[in-house]
Amino acid sequence: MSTATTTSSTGTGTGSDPGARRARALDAARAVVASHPPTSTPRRAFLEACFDAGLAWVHFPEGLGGLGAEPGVQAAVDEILQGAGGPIPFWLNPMGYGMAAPTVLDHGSAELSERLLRPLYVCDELWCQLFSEPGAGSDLAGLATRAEKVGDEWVVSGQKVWTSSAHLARWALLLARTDPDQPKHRGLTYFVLDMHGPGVEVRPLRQMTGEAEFNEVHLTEARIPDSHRLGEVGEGWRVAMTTLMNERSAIGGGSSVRGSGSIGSALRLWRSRPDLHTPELRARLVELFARADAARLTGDRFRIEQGDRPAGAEGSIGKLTGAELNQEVYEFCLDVLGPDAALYSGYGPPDETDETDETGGPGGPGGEPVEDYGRLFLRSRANTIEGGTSEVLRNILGERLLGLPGDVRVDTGKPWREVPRG
Amino acid sequence: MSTATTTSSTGTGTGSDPGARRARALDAARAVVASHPPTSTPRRAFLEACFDAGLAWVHFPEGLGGLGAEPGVQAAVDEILQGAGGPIPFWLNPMGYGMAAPTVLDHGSAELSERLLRPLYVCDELWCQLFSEPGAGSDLAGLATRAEKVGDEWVVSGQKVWTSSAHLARWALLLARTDPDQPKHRGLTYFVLDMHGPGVEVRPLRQMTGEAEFNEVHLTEARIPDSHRLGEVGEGWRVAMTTLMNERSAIGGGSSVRGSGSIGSALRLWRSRPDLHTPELRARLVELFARADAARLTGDRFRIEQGDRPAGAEGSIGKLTGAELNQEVYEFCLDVLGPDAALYSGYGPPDETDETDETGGPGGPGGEPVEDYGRLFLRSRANTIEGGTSEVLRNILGERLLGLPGDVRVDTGKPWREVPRG
Amino acid sequence: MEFDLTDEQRSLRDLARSFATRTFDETAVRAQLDTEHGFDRDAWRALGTDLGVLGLTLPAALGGDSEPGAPGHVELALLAEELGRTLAGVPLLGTVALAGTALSHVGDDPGGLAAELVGGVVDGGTVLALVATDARGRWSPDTTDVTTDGGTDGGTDGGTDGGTEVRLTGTASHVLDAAAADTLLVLARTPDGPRLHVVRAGAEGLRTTPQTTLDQTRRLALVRFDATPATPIGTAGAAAVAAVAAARDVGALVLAAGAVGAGARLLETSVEHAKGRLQFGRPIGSFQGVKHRCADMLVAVEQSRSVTYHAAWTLDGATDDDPRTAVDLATVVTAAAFPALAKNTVQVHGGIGFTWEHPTHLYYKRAVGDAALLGGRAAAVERLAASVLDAAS
Amino acid sequence: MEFDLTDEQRSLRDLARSFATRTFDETAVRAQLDTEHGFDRDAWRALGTDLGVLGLTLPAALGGDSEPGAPGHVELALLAEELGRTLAGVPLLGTVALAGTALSHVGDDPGGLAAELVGGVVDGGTVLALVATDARGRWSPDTTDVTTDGGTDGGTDGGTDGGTEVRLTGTASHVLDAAAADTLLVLARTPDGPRLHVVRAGAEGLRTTPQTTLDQTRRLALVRFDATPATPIGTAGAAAVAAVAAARDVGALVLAAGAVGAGARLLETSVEHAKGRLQFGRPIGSFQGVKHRCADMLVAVEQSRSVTYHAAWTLDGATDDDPRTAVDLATVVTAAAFPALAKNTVQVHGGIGFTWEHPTHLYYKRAVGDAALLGGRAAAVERLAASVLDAAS
Repeated sequence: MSTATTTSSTGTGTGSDPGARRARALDAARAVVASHPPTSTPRRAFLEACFDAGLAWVHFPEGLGGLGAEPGVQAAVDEILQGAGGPIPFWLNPMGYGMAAPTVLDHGSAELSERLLRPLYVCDELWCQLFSEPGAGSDLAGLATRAEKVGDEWVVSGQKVWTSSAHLARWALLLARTDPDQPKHRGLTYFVLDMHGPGVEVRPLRQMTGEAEFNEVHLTEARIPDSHRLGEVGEGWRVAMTTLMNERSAIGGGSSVRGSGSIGSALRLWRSRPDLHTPELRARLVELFARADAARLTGDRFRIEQGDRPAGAEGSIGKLTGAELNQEVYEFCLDVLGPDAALYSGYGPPDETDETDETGGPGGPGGEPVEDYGRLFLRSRANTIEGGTSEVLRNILGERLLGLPGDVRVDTGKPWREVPRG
Repeated sequence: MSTATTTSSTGTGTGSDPGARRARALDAARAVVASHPPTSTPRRAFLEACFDAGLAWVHFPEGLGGLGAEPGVQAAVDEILQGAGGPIPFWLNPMGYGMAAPTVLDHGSAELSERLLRPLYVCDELWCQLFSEPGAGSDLAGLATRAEKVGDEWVVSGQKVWTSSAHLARWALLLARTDPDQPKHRGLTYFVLDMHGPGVEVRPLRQMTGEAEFNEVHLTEARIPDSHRLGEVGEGWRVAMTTLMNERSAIGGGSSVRGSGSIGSALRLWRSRPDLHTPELRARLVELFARADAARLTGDRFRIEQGDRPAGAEGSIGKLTGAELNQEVYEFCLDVLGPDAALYSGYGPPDETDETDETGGPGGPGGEPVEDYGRLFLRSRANTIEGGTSEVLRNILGERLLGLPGDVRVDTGKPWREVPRG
Repeated sequence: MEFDLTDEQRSLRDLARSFATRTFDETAVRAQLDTEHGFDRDAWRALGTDLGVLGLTLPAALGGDSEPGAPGHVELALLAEELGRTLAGVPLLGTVALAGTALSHVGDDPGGLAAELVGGVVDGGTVLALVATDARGRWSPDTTDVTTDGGTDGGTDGGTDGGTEVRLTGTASHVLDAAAADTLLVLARTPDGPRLHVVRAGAEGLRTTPQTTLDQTRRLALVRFDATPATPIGTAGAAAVAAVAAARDVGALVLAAGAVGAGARLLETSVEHAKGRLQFGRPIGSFQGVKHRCADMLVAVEQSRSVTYHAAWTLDGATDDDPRTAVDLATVVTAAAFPALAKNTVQVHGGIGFTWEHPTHLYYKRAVGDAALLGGRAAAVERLAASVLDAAS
Repeated sequence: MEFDLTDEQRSLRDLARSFATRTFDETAVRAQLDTEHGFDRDAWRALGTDLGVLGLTLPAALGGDSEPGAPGHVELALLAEELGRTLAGVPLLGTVALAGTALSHVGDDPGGLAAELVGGVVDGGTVLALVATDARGRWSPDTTDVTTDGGTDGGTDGGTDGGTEVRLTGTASHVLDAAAADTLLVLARTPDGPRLHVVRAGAEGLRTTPQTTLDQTRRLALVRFDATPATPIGTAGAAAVAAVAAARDVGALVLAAGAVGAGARLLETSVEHAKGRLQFGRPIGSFQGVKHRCADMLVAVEQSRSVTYHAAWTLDGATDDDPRTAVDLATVVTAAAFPALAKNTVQVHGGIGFTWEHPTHLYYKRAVGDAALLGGRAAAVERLAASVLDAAS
């Protein structure tokens, strides 16, 4: 499962029993909150204290941000840290915290973990993900970015797209093709790319909202030391799947607070504008509310039923329904606004520094409401595409959860270079 | 296009110009109405007079129910005949009038047309269609009923299903496999089967409404003279496609009267039960009305734009939208009825003589309203399956009208007997 | 913790599934379609005496198993889900959820009538019907068309004298299991407001006329009272209305849970068919047109289950949510999902799914029939809207 | 006969398509996004003088081409459809359909003002704006927030004295093309009821403030009048309200027809992409998930076209239907279909369809913006319901 030098990420750290490890983690959290009150401590110092106390990812090994506890303990730790006013690390460095960290730990060398995890957690170094390409969207495994081994380095050329935060990131998770003569899934390898190295060019990608929340990344003979490879050569797909499953689960997990997310945005609009109420709109809103709450409760239920087991394809249910619901909710908001739906807050020039919630839902990193309905409406249009199109997700549900047969494939077993692309 | 002995069905009969042929047909219709006033003439005598005057299908040759006029003239003739109170022949013998007659004329011998068309039109002999099989629904061309040539006869065995009026019909249009070693479309042949012959067993097929509107037909070494073959051996699929296109066009053509069909049924319910009105139901009904009217006007527009050209895949739009609309309209009706939606008019014992509108819409042959909402509701469930499932129809629209590529096929070119079935 | 089933709850679910699967295979279910009352008294008795699961939500004080610390709604939902899977012919909804809950809320029971009736329910010996619809079948406890004799001209004996016989006159339609019931629990208007009354089957002036139902697995009847002797039970007025509303909530939970079980079964049937049915030389489930439909069905089942369990846990007091809101949410979601699941099952099956011989129509009719009971989805939507949209917040 | 285009109508359509395709390729359309008024005056003039298609529905008596026997709404719809295909930047909606139609209905025109304005419209030299929204942008001719001086304290000079200058005060928001217009046609409250007034651009006390629109191809502005000189036109009261309602009908026809053209173009783009884009080694259009979506788009386009043409033929008096009902039907269908077509186009294209560089967002925003104009779809639904459901029948 992991390379020879890797420490396992499952919590078996200290030899003590799970209860003791849990108690120890909670004590550590209380101690950090006492010694570094988050409301009066600079964010970086607070995060350093958390990392050094093993509270970054409690199931990681000691010294690498963890305590070797069970993954389920994290929720209780976060409750203490965030309850005292600490930040939500995921939102500070989403690709880093949720995806890069476990992948580096599980598939990289111990040295690499040592080098990367602390700066990642304390946000000295942000992360991005270089997966999608103009020619490889739903068919991610068909990607064409080429990595060739030259001596102890990999030389990488190609174009990536839909990269959030590429202009801010120091490191990227990169999936590249190392053997075009293998069938597509088998010729891929997973790397950590230094975004500040030569041959890496980031261009903002303007979207229909007028903003440039994503980037294109052009790689021209960019170089990666072999020590920054995650997993074996040709094993990139398997490594990436773990990562993606975590992403979908994060997007689709939803909130357990009733009336948060896009439906909360609609409810606030509804309550603030009684002059716009009609029976038809009221009927639509309550149906949307019911769907949102059903999705919320389903997320809660899956989380509880899942317990400490790794996220499965169930996460796709939340992603699928959340995306479609978001769109309908913001359509509803525009219908409520009536003539004002024709107005917009401004397309302006492309703003490279803009950062919004990945899900298109309202709420920045701190959860504060952003009630720009026109923009949220336009932004939601991507929800059924990003992080897996709804078509792909329905295939996943049908095939992985229900066991239905796959689509008839024309590319199975064919060397990648012989499969038509375009 | 037709067998050697066939008279073409396009109107070039008398050598006169189209205007003269039209005038002659209208004169003939007025004369029949005068000599055989439909309100006081027995139906059979009236139909005989029409047939003999060439008014059955005006574009058919003289002597076979036609006058060699343009097909478009039929509408004007029907207006005269039906305006005076004459019956609507299509509803008296739907498979016969709309499908068997043109197929027999185009693909059968002159003798066969002589034998079959007049009894068909005057309803001495009803017709049914033996196409679908338990193992061949959407994939009609995969059918397994086998016809083998023995001397000058074909010996047919197999099972057909979803046959309307099989228990009343004298003749059937039959599609059977004559060469299992050919790819599926190329091994089929089209026949006229005598339903009164040996080896033909009709069993009622009870449906969820409690009625048995359809039948299963079991064929056990039934015999068909080769002279009852329509088209060449192995050409059955091509012949059948013409027939099916006519069927879908007939189902999907819809009515050009605003507020007829299922939406009319809903409007009557609405008007008769003001006590059940709510704003939500009103909003739903007007949306349904708009969809129904859009479908109606689309049918009208296609008919007019099509003119005398043969029906194309456009007919599938009407079938698709009409079927889905019917279902939603009757769901609406049940929602209007509230607690009474839980009641039913009775499942009774299977009633073999029951006959209802093929489309599941209200209105018997004469168009009289049948406002049994529970039954209409249940019946409408089949609308998206019968005459082409909505999935098949969307494929047809995508592939034939939009030119999108076909589904990936695993059976192309394979001998039928090697293709998995089940 | 919400959604975290205890081992006991899992065992109960397994027991219920095993019972339902064994007792109500398709042949047994179909056999009930042609019986007078549409359900199986022996199975009912077995649920009560052998399995002992009919008192889950009925108060221990009246002979049931429900205690303040273990109210039993999660257990009831699990039972109803498993019985719903097979369309098991038993009067759980009418007898336990509706009449049983109403009896649990009557309060003072000096004559021991409630305890007597609940006792009969718990051992599966008794079938009850709650009469709370009006003459047109509308679930409307405030406007019942049944009155006590004397009507509105006022009696002077107050409203709490359990045991004094009165006479009922009037009509109620669409009454679940009324023809089969041994005892009817009737909401009637009295000079002191609405009040529950106990009427014995066969009582003088009582006429029950079975109605033909779309869903043959649940029977409704028109009930006419003509100076029918009845025993008042519980207090009149708001308390009686609240008892009936509580009954409706538990009834709605049972409907929702039944929808979850039935919906899950429909999904299984559809997936099985989509895997095994070949057209164009391949399983139809390999076409996205079918596959994506099944995926949507999966979503519908899972969301139905979530809101239903949430309603159960909330009725048990284990969440911060308002119980009625949680139940209405469950109704709103499941009363849309269940018919959609049944429709999609027909569509995935094609023509065979439209036949009488195939079981799908039984589920479809159950879905449609259920949606018309207890005020229907529309009333739940309206209450939910009032609760979450109209309330200040 | 309805739906049977004459050769002349076909020629007009071909002419319009050729003009729109030539003049408004994507570069030209995008160039307009950054201009002050969002459209191209030269193209407008060309439509008037070179193509001669701006007077199709304007009465011959005022210098247009519309005659009782040939009212021209079918032709206008065909023109609007072709201009809609390319999102052509021309003020057809505001100048011809709204202001032009209102001018055509003012009745008596003793001062020749209507004829003068229509003449300018017909040759493409003039841009007009009809001001019939209130201060919050609602299309509400009955409650305009603009009044003549004297307000409601009553004048004695009657309501038909065209030519006498008055002063207007008040605010109207979301006024189409108000910033670009040479002349505003303003519905204002007078002592005799609502009445139309002519206000020249640059008039004293007139302030137009451009609003930032979601759809950058149609510009709206906030218009403030502060004792602004204006010339009354037409009679006050019901006639003026009827003129504005007629304008709304023709405006809605133009919106619907534009939706048909734009929707057809979106379908073409989607089909093209679905044929050419390969994923998993095959065109994505070979997956039913994409193919069936395209099929539904086809249905939406064809039904949109049917209801729109029907509205046009009905406005021309060629059907038995009620014109306003036919127009409302067209709005109800197209104002749902057009946004759906745009959404589906984004989805079929995947990420690229979400980018600024791809043209789809321009269509999407047009669809959304159009749905908010002229009272929006909701008002049309309400009128349609009143017409077909509430009317005795």
